[in-house]
Amino acid sequence: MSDETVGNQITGKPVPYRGGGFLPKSRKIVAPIVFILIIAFWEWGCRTGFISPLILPAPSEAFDAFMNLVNSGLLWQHLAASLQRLLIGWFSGTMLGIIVGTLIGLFSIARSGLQPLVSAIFPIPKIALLPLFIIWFGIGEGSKVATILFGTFFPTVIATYGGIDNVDRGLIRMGQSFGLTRMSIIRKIILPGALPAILSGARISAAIAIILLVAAEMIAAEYGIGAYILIAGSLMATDQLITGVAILSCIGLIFAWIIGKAEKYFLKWRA
Amino acid sequence: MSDETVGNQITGKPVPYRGGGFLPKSRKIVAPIVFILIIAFWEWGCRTGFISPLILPAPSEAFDAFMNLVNSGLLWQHLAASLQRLLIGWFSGTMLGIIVGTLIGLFSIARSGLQPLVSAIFPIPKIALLPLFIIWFGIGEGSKVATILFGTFFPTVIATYGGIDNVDRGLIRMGQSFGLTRMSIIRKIILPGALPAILSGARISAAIAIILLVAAEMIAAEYGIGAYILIAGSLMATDQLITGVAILSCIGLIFAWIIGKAEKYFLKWRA
Amino acid sequence: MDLSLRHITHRYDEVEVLRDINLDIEQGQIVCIIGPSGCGKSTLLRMIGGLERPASGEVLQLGEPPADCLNPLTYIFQDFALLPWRTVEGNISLVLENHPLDAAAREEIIADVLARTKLSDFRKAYPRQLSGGMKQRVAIARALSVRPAVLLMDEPLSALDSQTRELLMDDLVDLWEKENYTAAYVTHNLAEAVRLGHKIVVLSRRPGEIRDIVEIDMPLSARTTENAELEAIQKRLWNLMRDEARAADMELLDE
Amino acid sequence: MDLSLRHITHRYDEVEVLRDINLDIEQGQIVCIIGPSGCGKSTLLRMIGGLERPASGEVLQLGEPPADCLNPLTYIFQDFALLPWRTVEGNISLVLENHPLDAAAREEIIADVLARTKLSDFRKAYPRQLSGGMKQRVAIARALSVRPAVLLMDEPLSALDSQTRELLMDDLVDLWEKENYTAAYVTHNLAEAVRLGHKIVVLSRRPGEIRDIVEIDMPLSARTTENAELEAIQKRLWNLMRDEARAADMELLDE
Amino acid sequence: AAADKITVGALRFTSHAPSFVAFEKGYFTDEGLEVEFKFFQAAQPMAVAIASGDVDFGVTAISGGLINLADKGAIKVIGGALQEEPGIDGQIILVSKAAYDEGVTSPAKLKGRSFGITQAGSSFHYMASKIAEKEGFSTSDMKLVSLQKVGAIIGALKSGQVDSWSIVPHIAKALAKGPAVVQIGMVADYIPDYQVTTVFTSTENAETKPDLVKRFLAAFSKGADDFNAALVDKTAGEEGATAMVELIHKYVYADRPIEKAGPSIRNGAMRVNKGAALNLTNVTDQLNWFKSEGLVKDSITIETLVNTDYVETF
Ligand SMILES: Nc1ncnc2c1ncn2[C@@H]1O[C@H](COP(=O)(O)OP(=O)(O)OP(=O)(O)O)[C@@H](O)[C@H]1O
Ligand SMILES: Nc1ncnc2c1ncn2[C@@H]1O[C@H](COP(=O)(O)OP(=O)(O)OP(=O)(O)O)[C@@H](O)[C@H]1O
Ligand SMILES: [Mg+2]
Ligand SMILES: [Mg+2]
Repeated sequence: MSDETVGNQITGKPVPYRGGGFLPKSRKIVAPIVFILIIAFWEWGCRTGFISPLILPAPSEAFDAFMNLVNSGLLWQHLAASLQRLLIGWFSGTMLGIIVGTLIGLFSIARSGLQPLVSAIFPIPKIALLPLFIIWFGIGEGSKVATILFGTFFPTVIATYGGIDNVDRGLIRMGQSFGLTRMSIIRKIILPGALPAILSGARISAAIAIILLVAAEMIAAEYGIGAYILIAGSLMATDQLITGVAILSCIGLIFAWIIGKAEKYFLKWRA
Repeated sequence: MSDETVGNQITGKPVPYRGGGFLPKSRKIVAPIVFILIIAFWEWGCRTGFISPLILPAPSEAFDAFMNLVNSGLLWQHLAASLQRLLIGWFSGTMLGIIVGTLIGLFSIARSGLQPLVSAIFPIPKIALLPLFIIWFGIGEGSKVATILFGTFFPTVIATYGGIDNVDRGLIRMGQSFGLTRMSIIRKIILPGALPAILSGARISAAIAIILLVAAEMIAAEYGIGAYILIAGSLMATDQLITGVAILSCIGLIFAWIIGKAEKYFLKWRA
Repeated sequence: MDLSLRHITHRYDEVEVLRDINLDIEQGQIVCIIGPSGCGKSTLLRMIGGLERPASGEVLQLGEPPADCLNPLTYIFQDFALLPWRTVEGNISLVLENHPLDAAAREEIIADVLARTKLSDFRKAYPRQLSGGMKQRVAIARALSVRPAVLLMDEPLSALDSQTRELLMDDLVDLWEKENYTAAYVTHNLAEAVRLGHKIVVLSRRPGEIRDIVEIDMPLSARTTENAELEAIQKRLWNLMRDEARAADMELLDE
Repeated sequence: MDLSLRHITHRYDEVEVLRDINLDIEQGQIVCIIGPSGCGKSTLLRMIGGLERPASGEVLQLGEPPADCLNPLTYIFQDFALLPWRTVEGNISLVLENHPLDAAAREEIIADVLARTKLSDFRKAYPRQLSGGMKQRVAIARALSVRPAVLLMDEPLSALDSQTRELLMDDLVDLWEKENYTAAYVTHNLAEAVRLGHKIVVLSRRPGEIRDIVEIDMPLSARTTENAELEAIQKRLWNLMRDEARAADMELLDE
Repeated sequence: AAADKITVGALRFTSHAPSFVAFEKGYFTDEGLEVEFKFFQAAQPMAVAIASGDVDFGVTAISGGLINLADKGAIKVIGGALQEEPGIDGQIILVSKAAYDEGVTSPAKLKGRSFGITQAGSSFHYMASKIAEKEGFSTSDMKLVSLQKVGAIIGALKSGQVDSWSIVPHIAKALAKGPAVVQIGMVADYIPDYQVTTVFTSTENAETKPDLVKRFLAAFSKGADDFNAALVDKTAGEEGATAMVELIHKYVYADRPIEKAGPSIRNGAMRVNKGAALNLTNVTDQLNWFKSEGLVKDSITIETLVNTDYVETF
């Protein structure tokens, strides 16, 4: 073999390389650099007057507003109020959503009756319903929590029954073939199988909950990040506005991180 | 074979059936019946005073409000104004989103720099930014379209690069192995492969666009379904409010139907 | 316990899938069912196990299953059907949890079947960590854990690469040598059929009818790879099926 | 055109996958590459086709490919790699569109390869409408359409059921009889290897090294199923590989 | 010369009538101004629109947002519009029936009660503070409930979820006619010279286009005079009043028949200052109140907010 190889060596040319690529990698360090550059440019723009204070406050001003909030102790009051609403609303919306979604996923009656109702109500902008919510749920915590609950309920329902629909029917047949009871099949096969979809639904509903926080706190809220943003908006205090928005962003990132952790924990069986 | 069978026939008992189920079917007729029942009950509740007019107007009142809108010719003005904003905002947001999503899906630089930015900005409630939007984009159509554009841009970006990430790498390697150019691979393999994800992103962004219509028309809008709802809300004219919300719902259903048709057409190659 | 299929006919909506199938599966026998794609083999096996009801005809259990049998008719599936969120032992305990067994008894069964399938070291592994062959071994262990009277296997090896297939086929033969289980074994692979089957049932194209039943008397242990008699049977079966297989392959799947 | 692999060594991060592979693929020969799971067969084939770069060593083209050859090194993949959104003819025209051919010439090539793979009736069908065997026939037609100098096949039959595999193997033999194509053919299946290979390369477990190269002189057309000589070779190969196959199967896939 | 094009921001409220009158009667044209109206749902975006240059002139209550925009150098108050005046129906203090039944029969009893406002720093907030001050308790003794929108407050008041509110007469009177809401006082009794709304423009207009501003104010004042005569002083007779209502109806409550809209328009008529004179004393008081509530920076002076070059001040 090698003799021949040596003999032909002169005429050989390497096979041209034509693979690779199409696998963009995100380099971790780039993101912070981009953020820092953007903020630096923004600060520079504001200092030089290139960006008028009317258009955007300087990041440093927003930071001052944030420090004011911290020093006055108001930050904790706002955060506590908002987090309480978020957690209660989101948790109960998600729980109810999982229950109703499971019913739709399992029973023909529920599917026939509830699914079209859910599809019809889901896209209604909650903000349009605020006046009715005030009448229905009062101006206390009720209507605020209800707004968030309403907003998170529907996507959870849809994610849950979608997840159940996608559970491998083969696994269910397997359960039946081993004589598992209906309850066992639901508990041990269907719900765990739908869990990835439910968790990714939770990710979406958490984002929606935060977005609706601002709407919810339009109703008679004294404290709360949403209320803080609304006051800032009505006073045209753009520094406070930016601060409030940044706080919401952070809450969003933290929620996403927690759900990511939950996914890692509950779905550790995945590849 | 059959002799033996006959001989044993007496001792045989049928194998117990244990399959089936877990395939809820939605019966088409149930949905309209449920809707009609709900509306009938609601109407009955309002007529008998069981539901106070403060809590909810009767469906017939909402229908009267709707007929007023039709007869006064204002419906078309509102619809035209809203549809124009929706279409321009949604279309440009989607197009830009597809472009940026494709860049993130294909290039490491774009992915490193833009992806974290998109993740950070996506969850910011647009409604909180309205005061800034007015300053940035004015009070004309600009800021309204911008609100919708902003809202639809981010989910489209995420859907697009998610779709590109999920394109079977085997197909791309196949393209390379046949010496296809980079452009051919992008045009003929990657984009068609990401199309299902892009279309389902369009479904979501259409829903978001409709939700944001109300927020967008908070800005100095004279005509538009969102403006109509806002005026109704501020006058506590619940009949008009319900009418407006129902119209938005219908727009949502029509959009979803159109996208469904587009999916059927473009994805006819799917099972 | 024997099984007897009597005049089984089935249709899905307008499509007739099976036509008048009569078949006996006797205790201690492996019955292989072969036939072209889409002829209704899987449907037939689902009926034998009670997962589907035939349009007409019936599947009878003749005699009682052994007293210690937890699930007389037990499947092994082509795609393994393991719960990805349970470990190897979790997947086995799943099918025991519904039975009135105390924890110690359950643990004993699990340890026993894992040992018999040489899986004891993989107790805590998740399915994603296992190769295809190992997954199917877990499925076999699970099936054995309920002490089945009849094993129903739907192409249990066809998702595996051919070397693993070879290894698992040896394992199935070894197991049969020890336990003499009864089985209905659906396959496309004629080599498998002649290796494992005491009786080979050849189905025609859809609607599946029994074209032939070939009985092979040679003991399983004697069926090594170089065996002219088996080769001859395999060749005969292939000639019987070749045209139908080709025709089944050339069919458009929808429209 | 021959291919020559010289001192190919490859590693992914810390894992050495291939070690010092030297191999020649001569014109008109089918070289089968066998080895246990994960030993680097697919990696090696990707290197031969220029889809991956070896850490060290090189793959050389000796001599020029025929002048009418559009894509000298052409793959046929295990999973067919058909674009689901293109019809049969669309999938073939995909690989022609990049070449300076006018529409008539393209049409002629397409009609020709469809006829040679007996697919003319399925021109307008989408992949989802086709059985696995038909899909792989489309992939073969696509590969033939670019008039390859060497066909690189990575387990082309292992996603098919065994009857279809049998049929397609016959087709590959017929095709070779007519066209004498050159090929590198990766497989797990020893029966395929002894049926198709002029030269069978046996790789060891990871890191893959060449353990043995078996040359079979018997013409392909003479290799029918009942053939003692081939049986013997197959048995020998299996004995060579059995333990490694078992060990590869028992490995945990991650952690 | 060709007419100067200007954009005037307006709400579809009776209080914006002077602009409508000036437009309809051609007073703007007489001053060589070609006016285009931009209609808003709320005062806040109008202030922002003037800051961003989309709108040239507007009329609205002084709010925290307005002051902050002035502080950013974007807008200036240049004149006065609506004014509380004892003897003329002004803003009315309302309570819910439930609260009334519990004994809240006069503003003095509002201590410890809830009071509806749109947002912190709105005119409602100011009125509540002033009522509290005069009755001898502090703002924090009342529970201020921000509900963002007038409609939301109406709903909350009707359903008894907020106890009290103060609002312009046409809305107040309509509400008080219903069973759920009772009138308990007048804002004029607490802030007798309340400069409810002011005329404002962008700083750029105020400082670089004095001529344009003067012409606008002149036309606006003429409109205001006609409006006062017809609906406030009622010196133009019933005929004049009817004609005025018809004119305003083109802009306000246009979707309701005139029989229904007419009374609301008449009810809403409050005095608009002659010559757009500005009650600087009250505006200063308002500014100081905003500062004391911590809603605007202490460093803001009345000069930052108001440009006194154009109208008479008092
Ligand atoms: N639930 C069902 N509804 C309608 N048709 C079905 C259903 N299940 C199977 N079929 C059809 O019945 C026929 C027989 O299916 P079955 O799966 O039993 O065939 P098979 O012999 O197992 O095929 P394969 O060799 O591909 O596994 C096929 O044509 C299939 O399309
Ligand atoms: N892109 C990659 N990055 C890291 N490791 C890889 C990559 N591709 C393959 N490997 C590893 O390299 C080894 C060889 O892979 P390869 O796919 O070539 O094996 P194979 O012989 O084709 O296996 P099989 O028989 O399962 O197809 C495996 O252990 C695999 O996990
Ligand atoms: Mg089957
Ligand atoms: Mg491989």
